[in-house]
Amino acid sequence: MSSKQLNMVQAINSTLDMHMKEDDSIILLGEDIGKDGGVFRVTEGLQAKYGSDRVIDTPLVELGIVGMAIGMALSGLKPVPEIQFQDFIFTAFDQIVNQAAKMRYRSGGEYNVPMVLRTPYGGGIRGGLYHSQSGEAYFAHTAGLTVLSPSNPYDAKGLLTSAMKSKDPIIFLEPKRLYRSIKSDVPDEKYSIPIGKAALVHEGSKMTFVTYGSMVPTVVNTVTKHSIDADVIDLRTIMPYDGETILNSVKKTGKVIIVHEAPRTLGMGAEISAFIGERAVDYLMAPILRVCGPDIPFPYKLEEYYMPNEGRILKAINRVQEFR
Amino acid sequence: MSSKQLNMVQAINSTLDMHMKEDDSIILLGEDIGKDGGVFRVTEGLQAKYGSDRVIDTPLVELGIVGMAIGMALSGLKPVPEIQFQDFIFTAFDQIVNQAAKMRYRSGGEYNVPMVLRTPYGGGIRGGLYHSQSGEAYFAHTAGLTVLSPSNPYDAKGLLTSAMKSKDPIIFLEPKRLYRSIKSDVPDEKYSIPIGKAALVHEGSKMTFVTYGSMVPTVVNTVTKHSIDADVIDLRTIMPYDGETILNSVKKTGKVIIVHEAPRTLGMGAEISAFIGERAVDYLMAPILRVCGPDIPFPYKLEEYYMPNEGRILKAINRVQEFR
Amino acid sequence: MDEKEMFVKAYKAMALSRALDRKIVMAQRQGRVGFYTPTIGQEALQIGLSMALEKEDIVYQYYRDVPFMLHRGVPPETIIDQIMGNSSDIEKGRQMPSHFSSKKHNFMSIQSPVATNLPPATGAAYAIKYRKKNDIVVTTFGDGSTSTPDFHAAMNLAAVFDLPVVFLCENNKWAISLPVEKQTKVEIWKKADAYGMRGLKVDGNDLFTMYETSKKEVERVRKEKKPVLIEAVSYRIGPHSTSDDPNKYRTAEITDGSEKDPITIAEKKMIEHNYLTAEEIEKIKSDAKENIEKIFEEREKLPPPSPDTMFTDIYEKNNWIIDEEKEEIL
Amino acid sequence: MDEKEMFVKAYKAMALSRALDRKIVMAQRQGRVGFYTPTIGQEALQIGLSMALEKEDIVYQYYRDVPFMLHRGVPPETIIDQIMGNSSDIEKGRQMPSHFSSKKHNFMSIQSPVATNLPPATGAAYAIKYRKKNDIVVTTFGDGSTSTPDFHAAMNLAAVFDLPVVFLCENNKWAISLPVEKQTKVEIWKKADAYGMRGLKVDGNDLFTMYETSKKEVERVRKEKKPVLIEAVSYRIGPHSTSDDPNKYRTAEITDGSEKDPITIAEKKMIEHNYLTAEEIEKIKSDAKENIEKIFEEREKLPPPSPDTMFTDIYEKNNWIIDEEKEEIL
Ligand SMILES: Cc1ncc(C[n+]2csc(CCOP(=O)(O)OP(=O)(O)O)c2C)c(N)n1
Ligand SMILES: Cc1ncc(C[n+]2csc(CCOP(=O)(O)OP(=O)(O)O)c2C)c(N)n1
Ligand SMILES: [Mg+2]
Ligand SMILES: [Mg+2]
Repeated sequence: MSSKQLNMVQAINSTLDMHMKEDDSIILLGEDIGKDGGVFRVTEGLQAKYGSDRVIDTPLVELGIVGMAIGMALSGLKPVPEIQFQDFIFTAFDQIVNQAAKMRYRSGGEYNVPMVLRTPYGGGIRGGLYHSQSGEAYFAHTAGLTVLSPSNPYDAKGLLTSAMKSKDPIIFLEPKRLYRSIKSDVPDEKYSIPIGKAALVHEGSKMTFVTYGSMVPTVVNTVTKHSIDADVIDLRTIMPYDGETILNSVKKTGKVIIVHEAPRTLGMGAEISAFIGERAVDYLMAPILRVCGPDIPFPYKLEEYYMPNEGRILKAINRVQEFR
Repeated sequence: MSSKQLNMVQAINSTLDMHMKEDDSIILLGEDIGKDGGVFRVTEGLQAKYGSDRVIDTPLVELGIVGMAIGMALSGLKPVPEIQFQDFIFTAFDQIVNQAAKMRYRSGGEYNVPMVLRTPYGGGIRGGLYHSQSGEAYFAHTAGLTVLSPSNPYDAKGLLTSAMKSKDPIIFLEPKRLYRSIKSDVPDEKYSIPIGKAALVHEGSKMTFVTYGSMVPTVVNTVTKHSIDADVIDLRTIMPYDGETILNSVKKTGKVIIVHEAPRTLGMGAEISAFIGERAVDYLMAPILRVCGPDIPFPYKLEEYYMPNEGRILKAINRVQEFR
Repeated sequence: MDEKEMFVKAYKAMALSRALDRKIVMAQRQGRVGFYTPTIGQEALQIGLSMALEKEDIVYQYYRDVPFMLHRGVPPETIIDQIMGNSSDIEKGRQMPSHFSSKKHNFMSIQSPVATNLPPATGAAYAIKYRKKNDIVVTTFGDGSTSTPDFHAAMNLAAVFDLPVVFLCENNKWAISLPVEKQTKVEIWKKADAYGMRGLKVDGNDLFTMYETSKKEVERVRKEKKPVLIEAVSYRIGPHSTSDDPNKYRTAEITDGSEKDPITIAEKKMIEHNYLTAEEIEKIKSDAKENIEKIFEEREKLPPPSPDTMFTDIYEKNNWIIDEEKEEIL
Repeated sequence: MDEKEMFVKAYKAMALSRALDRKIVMAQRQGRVGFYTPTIGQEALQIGLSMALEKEDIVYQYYRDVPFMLHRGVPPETIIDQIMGNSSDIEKGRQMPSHFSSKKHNFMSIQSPVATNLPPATGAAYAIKYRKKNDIVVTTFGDGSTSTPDFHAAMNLAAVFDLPVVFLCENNKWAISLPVEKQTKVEIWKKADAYGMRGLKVDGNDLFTMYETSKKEVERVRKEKKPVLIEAVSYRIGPHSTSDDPNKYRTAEITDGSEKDPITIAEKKMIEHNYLTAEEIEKIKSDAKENIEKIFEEREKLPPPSPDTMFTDIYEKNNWIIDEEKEEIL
């Protein structure tokens, strides 16, 4: 089996390419994705290869991009809309929440919306308030949506392949901070990572980390560097999250730290914590801690204070270790 | 002190009237709020009294209603936009999340948006998918917003009065199910209920209910009817929620049930539960339970199955009672 | 089908939908129906356009399009089942009345947020063009809907990408309580100019005019693969919905409705063209009424959907969260 | 101020903003600045309009309006402080470069989501009208921004409520990589028709024309309390931003920039009108360059904001959640 060392941009690009080659119902649409190849170069070369009918440079209207994609999906195509930055998705929020997410239900199952909405999210590029947001909770709170986020190039390919097979709308969140910062060995052939299954990316017995997306390397590096005897769970699928894997680990370790970039209040950490508080309260040997972005807009100059880092994770480790 | 028996529609109407009389910077705007008096009659009579310059019938554009209100607020007026149903707010979501909520921060404090956005929310009128949503979590997850929801006419007046004094954007969620179903004694004069303070609407020692809005009467009635020895906390302010009152009660009772209509996953119950799991885990004598709307769109015909009711609350009570 | 047959069919659909409308409004007053948005006054413009369409054409309709649906072959039973939200409802009783769906007839599923059906309509048209098919897409909406973000997005996309879409604005002069003059300062058909799209106005109360215009426009859209905005001028004779009280905001501009009523106008012309006699017309009307009565009584007896239907169709397959919630609730 | 003084002031602002633009672009290449959206080519249209405004008029500007701000009296220090995000930045280093704010000069705070400044501009105009004041509101945006929902909402509201708003579309022909011909099928000024608003096109590269037109239009808006859409035609000479590589999507339509460069055009006219000599022009340019160099070196030395500034201004007063998070983080 041949494979290549790819970064996440390359992995997503080649995965899109692979699927488009096989299936002419796949249509990419978004701002600057064609000639320009996307502001992060994720779609580079695809318009040249598949034509401007299949890789569409759209006018500046997120609502239209998503709305149009919904109609394509309802008519048998497989649209892959891109929102240039997740921060700009809110002008299309009604189409996502009230149309795409509710179409199958409201039509009694007559209609469904197989669309893969891709968008870069999170901090790490000094983008300030409007090029750094992590809005996964808005989507995960919306019944009818499936929310994925890879933490490495290998998973990006596998998750995107699952997304392409889905018959329902997928919100595919790409942690832009990891676009080029890590490489992994990505097999040339097709493979998929099942939706709804987390990965145990580090094994241990004393505590459980639950994280995803951009924070996975941060957590794993911290745990490795300080030889922490911990499970690290990479959710991969944010919604529906893998309750079983979380529960198995928590029952083993009794201690939980949840790490994400999104604001703490009503971020995914809230749901994971509540999930544990509902079914494993008698296994808990420490408070369930959340290490998250604070509940403030994302600042430009001081962004390193915003995103969870080694120091803050260590503080949380110390706090749960003190408990017994 | 004179007072009147009012329902919530009357209480809000008379509170708006009271403030408008005193302060000519208050401007109401929205669809059908003027001549028609609002589809729920909340603004009835106000256009006749204050003119169509102060009670504005707008074109059909939520994004414009909110956006225009933001500009009014920035120019020294006190706008009170109405969104006819909270379900329709998503077309204005970017203006709320990216503009109103972030204005003070992004301008370094130069600008702020004192606006009170009113909107009816929740089920109970057989409104189906698009006239029944409870979207409070979307707003509570957004730094910069303050989210209020009264559970009775008295609180409606007191909270609205606090909202009118706020220098920041308020999302004022009116549980439409309670608009006319309950009355309370509402004093004629002005009074305010502080933002961020919950009410203990039923006192007990064996378990703690945390709830708000439309579910308050349901929980209180269940607890009273079955003589449950429970604290019932009515949040009143959803964001920032009153952590202290919750914590005091939980430390006393050791058992918690959170009740709301909004979908369970990442609903306010998740945050409250996580909050408790973080700071009172050693007081807990039972799992933290959530009795919520399910993670599905809101159905029309079967709506009574969607909203938490006595039966489901009793089941939760039994579950926590079994634990010791 | 010759012209005569075609118009007779159209007239029958008008009569049927008027009978259905009357019945539902009455049933709502009697507490037998939860809610409804009357379609009275908008029959001619919908059916006139419908006459010009092919079966394969796709319609992204809105909540006031019962006449359109009936004419295009959706059985009254389907309409009533949706209104009742009963166990036979295609949508499984999930949506409020007036939010229909019928894939079989290429009608899409109706949402409440107004005009949000327009951007998806452009996507459907894109798919048609991409697949080199000959179908067109029709999307309908009211005058108030022209103020929405979705209208703007869809109009521009359809124009920029040369998509085969008929935008039918059913200008009934009101958006709940707001008269169209306060909605916008220009005539609606002129808005097409802002997008480089063809736009025109037509008397939506006259079935014959509406059909002639639609036929020409539909042909053009089909051939040239370019969109058009048709403003069909009409009047909302009834209230906005059964929850609405128009006395709050408008005086009775139409005294008895007979003057502008599209059915009255159609009847005159049907007789003029010798398509129908006055007796035949009376018969069609009374048949329609009887038919609707019968169907309504019948469908009213159907039970509501069983509670477990509430927990399907959120996704292709339920996730564990929904399964768990279902178990807790049922 | 007489005409000459006025134009000299305008020309000086053009020269200053060009010098600043060059400096920041260079500094970005050297890694001394994080990001920037060059304004080269759009000086005349912004300053021409600015010349026609009063101090009290309110501007809802967008990210490419540095010349506008400089002309209206915002010191280059303020601009550079924002770009550096230093401890003197009004916005406390919170926003990306190019997202300015200056209440003192009646400039609002700039957001990234394009055109979302437009609906608030209508609200500001409403406040003016409600308070019976004589000010007007200007809001600026690019050609790409005309496709957004916010453009549509704001245009219709301004028209319907007769609000004193100048909508200035800075048509630089590109929205990142999309040429304006693919953004929309019509000329932008014609979009005003869809709202019953006055619309016009003007050569945005000519300071003198731009001023004449603006003066007339601003007067009309102020007097009649009715909005106008001005399409100022120009060209984005530089890249979209310092992160953008235009070679990916456009060939060099402007060979050396000298032909359409608004500064070159202004200089010719300044000399023709005997407002400035060639020597004076050179002096203004070299002074501007020197001035900017000096200021930049100076401001670059300022420290970043202290970390605790990150935790203020979310609300008038922090709630307990933010206080707690602050403590955990700092
Ligand atoms: C986005 C949105 N805002 C508000 C409403 C509430 N509402 C329902 S219908 C309607 C008026 C629509 O008027 P128009 O488009 O003219 O259609 P008509 O009902 O007259 O046929 C309004 C305001 C809605 N459904 N969606
Ligand atoms: C809602 C939104 N979508 C996308 C972007 C990304 N973006 C930034 S500027 C820009 C192009 C804007 O073009 P135009 O309006 O013509 O202004 P110009 O930059 O040419 O001055 C885009 C797509 C954004 N900022 N906001
Ligand atoms: Mg109408
Ligand atoms: Mg441009």
